[in-house]
Amino acid sequence: MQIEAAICAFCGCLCDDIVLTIESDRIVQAKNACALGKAWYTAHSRPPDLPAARVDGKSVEVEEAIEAAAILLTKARYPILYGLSSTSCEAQRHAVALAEALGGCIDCCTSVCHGPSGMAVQGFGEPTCTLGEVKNRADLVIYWGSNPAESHPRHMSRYAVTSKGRLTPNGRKNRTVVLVDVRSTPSSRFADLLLTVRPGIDFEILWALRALVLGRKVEPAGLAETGITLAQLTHLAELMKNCRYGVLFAGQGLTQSAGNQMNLSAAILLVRDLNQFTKFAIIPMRGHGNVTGVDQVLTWQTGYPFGVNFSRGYPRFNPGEFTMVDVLRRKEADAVLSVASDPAASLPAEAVQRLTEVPLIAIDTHESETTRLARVSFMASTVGIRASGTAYRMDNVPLFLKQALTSIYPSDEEILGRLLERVRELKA
Amino acid sequence: MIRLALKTRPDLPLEADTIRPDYFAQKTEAEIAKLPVLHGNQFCALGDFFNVRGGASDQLVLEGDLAQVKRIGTGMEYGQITIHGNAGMHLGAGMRAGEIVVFGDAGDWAGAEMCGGKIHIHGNAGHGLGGAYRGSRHGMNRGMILVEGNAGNETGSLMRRGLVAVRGDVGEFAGAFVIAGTLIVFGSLGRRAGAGMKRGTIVAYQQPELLPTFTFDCVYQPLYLRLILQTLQLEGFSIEEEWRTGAYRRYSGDLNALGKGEIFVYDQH
Amino acid sequence: MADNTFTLITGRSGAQGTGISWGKEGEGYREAVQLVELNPADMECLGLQEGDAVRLISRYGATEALCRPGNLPTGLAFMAFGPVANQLTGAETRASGMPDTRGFEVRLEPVLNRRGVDKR
Amino acid sequence: MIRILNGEVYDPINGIAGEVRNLYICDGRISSQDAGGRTIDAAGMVVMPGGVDMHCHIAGPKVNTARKLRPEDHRAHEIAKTPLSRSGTFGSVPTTFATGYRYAMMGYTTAFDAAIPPLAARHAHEELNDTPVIDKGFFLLMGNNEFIMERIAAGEKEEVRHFAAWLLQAAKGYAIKLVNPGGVELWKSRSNAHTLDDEVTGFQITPRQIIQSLAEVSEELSLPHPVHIHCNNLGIAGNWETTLETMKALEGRRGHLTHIQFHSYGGNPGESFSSKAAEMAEYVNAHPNLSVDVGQVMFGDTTSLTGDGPLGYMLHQVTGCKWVNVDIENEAGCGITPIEYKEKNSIHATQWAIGLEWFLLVQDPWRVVLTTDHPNGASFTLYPRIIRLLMDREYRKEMMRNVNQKALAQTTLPDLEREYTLNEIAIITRAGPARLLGLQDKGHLGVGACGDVTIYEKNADWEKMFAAPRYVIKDGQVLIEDGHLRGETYGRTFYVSPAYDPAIEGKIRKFFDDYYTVRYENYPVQLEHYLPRPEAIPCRV
Repeated sequence: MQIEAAICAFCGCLCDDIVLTIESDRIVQAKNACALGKAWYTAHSRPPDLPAARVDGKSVEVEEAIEAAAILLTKARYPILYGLSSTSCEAQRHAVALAEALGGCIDCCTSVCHGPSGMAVQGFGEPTCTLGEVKNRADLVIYWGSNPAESHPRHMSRYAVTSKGRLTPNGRKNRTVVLVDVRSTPSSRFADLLLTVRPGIDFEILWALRALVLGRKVEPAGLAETGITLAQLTHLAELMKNCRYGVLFAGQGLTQSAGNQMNLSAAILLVRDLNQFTKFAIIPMRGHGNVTGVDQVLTWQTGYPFGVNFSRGYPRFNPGEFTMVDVLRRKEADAVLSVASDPAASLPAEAVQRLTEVPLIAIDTHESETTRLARVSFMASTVGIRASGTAYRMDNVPLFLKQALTSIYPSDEEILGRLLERVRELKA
Repeated sequence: MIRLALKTRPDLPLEADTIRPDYFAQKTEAEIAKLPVLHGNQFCALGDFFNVRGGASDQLVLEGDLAQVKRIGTGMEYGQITIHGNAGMHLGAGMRAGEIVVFGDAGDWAGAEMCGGKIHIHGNAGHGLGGAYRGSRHGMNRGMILVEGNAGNETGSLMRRGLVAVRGDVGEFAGAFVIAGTLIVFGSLGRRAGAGMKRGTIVAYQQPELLPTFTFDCVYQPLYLRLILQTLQLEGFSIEEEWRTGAYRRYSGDLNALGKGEIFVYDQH
Repeated sequence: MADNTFTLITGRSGAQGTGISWGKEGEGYREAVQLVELNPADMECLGLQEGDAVRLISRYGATEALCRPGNLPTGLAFMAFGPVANQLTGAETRASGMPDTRGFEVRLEPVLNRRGVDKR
Repeated sequence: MIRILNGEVYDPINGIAGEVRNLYICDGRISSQDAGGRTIDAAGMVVMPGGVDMHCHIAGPKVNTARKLRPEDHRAHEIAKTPLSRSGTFGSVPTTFATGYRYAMMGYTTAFDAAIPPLAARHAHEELNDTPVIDKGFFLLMGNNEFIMERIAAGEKEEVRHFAAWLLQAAKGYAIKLVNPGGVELWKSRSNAHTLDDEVTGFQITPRQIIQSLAEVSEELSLPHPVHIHCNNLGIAGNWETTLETMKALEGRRGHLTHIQFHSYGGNPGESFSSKAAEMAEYVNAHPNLSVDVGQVMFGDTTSLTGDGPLGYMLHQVTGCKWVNVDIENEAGCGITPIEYKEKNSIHATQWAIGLEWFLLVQDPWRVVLTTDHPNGASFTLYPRIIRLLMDREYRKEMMRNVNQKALAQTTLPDLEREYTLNEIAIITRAGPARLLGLQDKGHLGVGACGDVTIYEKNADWEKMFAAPRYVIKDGQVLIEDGHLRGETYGRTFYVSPAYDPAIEGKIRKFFDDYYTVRYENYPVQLEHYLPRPEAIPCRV
């Protein structure tokens, strides 16, 4: 059997042109998918090899695990729900309701990937566009602190570099591509202009670019540490001002380096300034398949995109106070529910330490450091392969992920829905 | 005077925005002990965590390590709080008047978005001191914050009015996007100070690394700085005589913003 | 690199990315997250060959990794995101929620008499 | 089953204006039979159909981006969860739950989001599904759709119609919406449309052609609501001429001109700013094919969020506040920026006065609708205050004393003595919008109508009366009582499903291959998944 126009939910590109070949309930081919997508499709269509639910390492009925998880969570007085970047919006909606019912915190992978972008948007706004405008219009594409060849392998071909559109009928020939990074990566060879900068000085460079774009004086001494000359920057500033439609793709090299939200603030202000002269947009290179969706869901339900606390029965927001790494590092969390994420393998060791000290519940589609560590763990069907649901692309375009194979485990949506129901009963 | 001595250390964050002299002024000891505080996600009584002695006063003394106790004195409108120990996050955030003295460290966002009054921290302050919460148009808007130790990132960010003085070092982005007001740092001023500042003054006593959008103007003796240093001296900050009489290098910026801000760097020569 | 001090950059790599799907026990993933890439000149300076084990020490912790020459400037070290690099990263977020995961100092010490397995 | 006895009933569609009557609700609908059930003694109370907001921004990408943009606007404006309701935050752009509850608390049971880009229709539906109590739907942005512009340029009128029908079906939208026709497309190359006859670069057509084509399509498809137009040049001094041109361009076809207040300015940009409401109201009075909603400005802090990208940029330039712009491929755009309307600001005072002039100068209340273009002019939560301004001349005069006097004096507002009656309020807040939307069982209390009833306790202060109804009944269920939520319910989603020639699909598919980044197959909204309580409103041929 073949499925046309399937959507790969591994990364924020959500490529929706995948052709799946299915034989006896397995995906044997994922045409058009990149290496990351192929691995995702193949790995997630493996037959189940783990029990659907475990408590203290022992296989149990899902219902029993729901009960155990609900009791652990309702007993906690500062629980935190975390992850949610690789699941559906339908599951995320339940997760927010669950955090609310528990009076806990809820945070998503955003806080450790593009949370700084979110904070910068809250400070200064965001001139942006959907990826189709990049395809149709962009004649200048800048990747800053991003290595799309390895993080989003089809980003350049489907959307930003070689793709052809209304005002870019010749694709690559119609565009100038600039890469700014601290090292050479597999993406470097796609660039017309490669700026290798010293680590941790993105703010200074962006700030100097702003000044150049605005025609202000720049003190060359201030650039001494950047690895970049004033002449190089002046050239880039001119490219930016003189393009027809420019797009700056902001990677984690900006959000995770010293300056964090201020780097993104600088990038946004630069793009804002450029709109005095031309059209320019900024798009954060969101990583996980639906990390953009969880920001959306949290925002429409609480007003805030990540780092939300419900201790008082209503949502409050404060990155640094209610965000996962902080709540763990300060040893405040007294129970953790991880959904569709692997904090034990992805957070700094000092934060992971807390996961070993408190009741940990994990819902994921496969075994991970976190599921192994968890008191209660659930195996869930992967959204887009064995479950359906909504996901938002990195440019906030919503898509419906269809189920391709039979469901072997309950979905995150079902597990969270049942957990929510049980928690509400226990709390009543 | 009212004394609150911590008797039970909270094992979760304790939100004590009811610890305010203006709330206590008209209450008896028993009433104060019954005021709600939020422990984790459960409301408890202040008396569950503190021994309360005294009532009907706007003079408060807190004792114990209150590093886990958030929101002490937030929004207060008059009175005085003295803390013998550390204070948690949001100390005096949004306060309008009155005074808070901490003989210990304070957590992040001390004095954030305050619009009057005075905070004197004898230990270190955290990040966002006198700064702005995410999304806000401005941070501190009147009032004074004095820190004897160090302070973290974004000290005085988006400040609109007021004075922040730090005896020790401050982190990155001190005075970022300041609209007006004064920030004095006697230790080392972290990188990117004054980024995006429109107006306002930052004073440094060690040569900082400045952004390329600040330009050197001249060396002179700003009269207004003498007055501020005098004020600080009256507040108990020890001020070297040559700081008052000495010359300062003036840099103006941020050219990416209005460019009417100034960074003064003490010139020993 | 007289004092063996490098700036460590963490990030996505292709093998680490596919490893996320395959589960983190897979050979490919374990290898990918245990590599530290260095400039060849820096390696030579330290007397390191591809596949040699090195100990990395940051202000937050320490770990061991296998080195590999990479196309990056001298003084820089690169590791893929993962549990090995996480031993070096810091959980301090400076009131931002974002931990210290990129662009911090590490000290690098060759581990004597131990070599990782060279795949080829 | 509910019996509402002895209430003073205002049901303008059925010609009832304050008669004391009994009402019965059976199986969620108004019934002629008293089937018993709970009895509400409404003696001395005012009974009206549930309110209908025909133009607000409550869901979808730009609303959510505005929420995300402004944490400072939510802080200290929270609502806590209760056993029956979810928590949320307010400020100018409330969360979905807060939005639904708040409309209900005000006695409104229906609201339409006015501007959804088709590419984000799925998002809008997701949010509407988290918006409790009210029935809802949305208008679909088509005024800058590149497929439509190409077809207009090619003279393929039929194809425009088929495509519009396909798009409404694909998105599960309710009506055709134009926002700055042609201008948003031009903004993508940093330009704008300034007159109806500017050329839209790359398409060799004009805003006039877009307006005429889509007005015609709306009629040909017999959509329940006519073309809904946000004219070119919103907010710009002297724009009244563009607005009048737009009205004339309709050539007698039905058309709804939205937030007309923002389009009624005389003067010259940067020099002068004045009211042209009187002249324009006269035109509307004489042309029964036209209807308007006001988009009243109220003083205070709010967020401007618009599908009109160049307008967003202009406002950002004026205020210096944070700014979001989104260009949406092949279809639309948006602009968002916080804004504070100040009484002493001459432009803001003029805008406030113009809105009130419109209400007081349009003779036929069936063709003028109460809106604030929430949250652009003000939050929908201020509707009760606007009602008081319309009903209470003395209050209005008192408020006029606070505003910039010089600006006020240049409008006709000080001379307008009219006071709205309760019956007229019932028209501009429910009967009129329901009729303009083509909702047959909304906005009235005749037999078979939805059991949406709002019961107010009389109060000399009209604002207080309308802000807190004693009872709000939705589909026959008492949901609000004395300001408290008594039940949990989610309303229906209205959409239309006009027929089209499937031959168009091949052309659309080709267009998707060329210019979109999503596949044709993945574009349409799955009815069964995204509309849990769908109601297709028929297109009457």
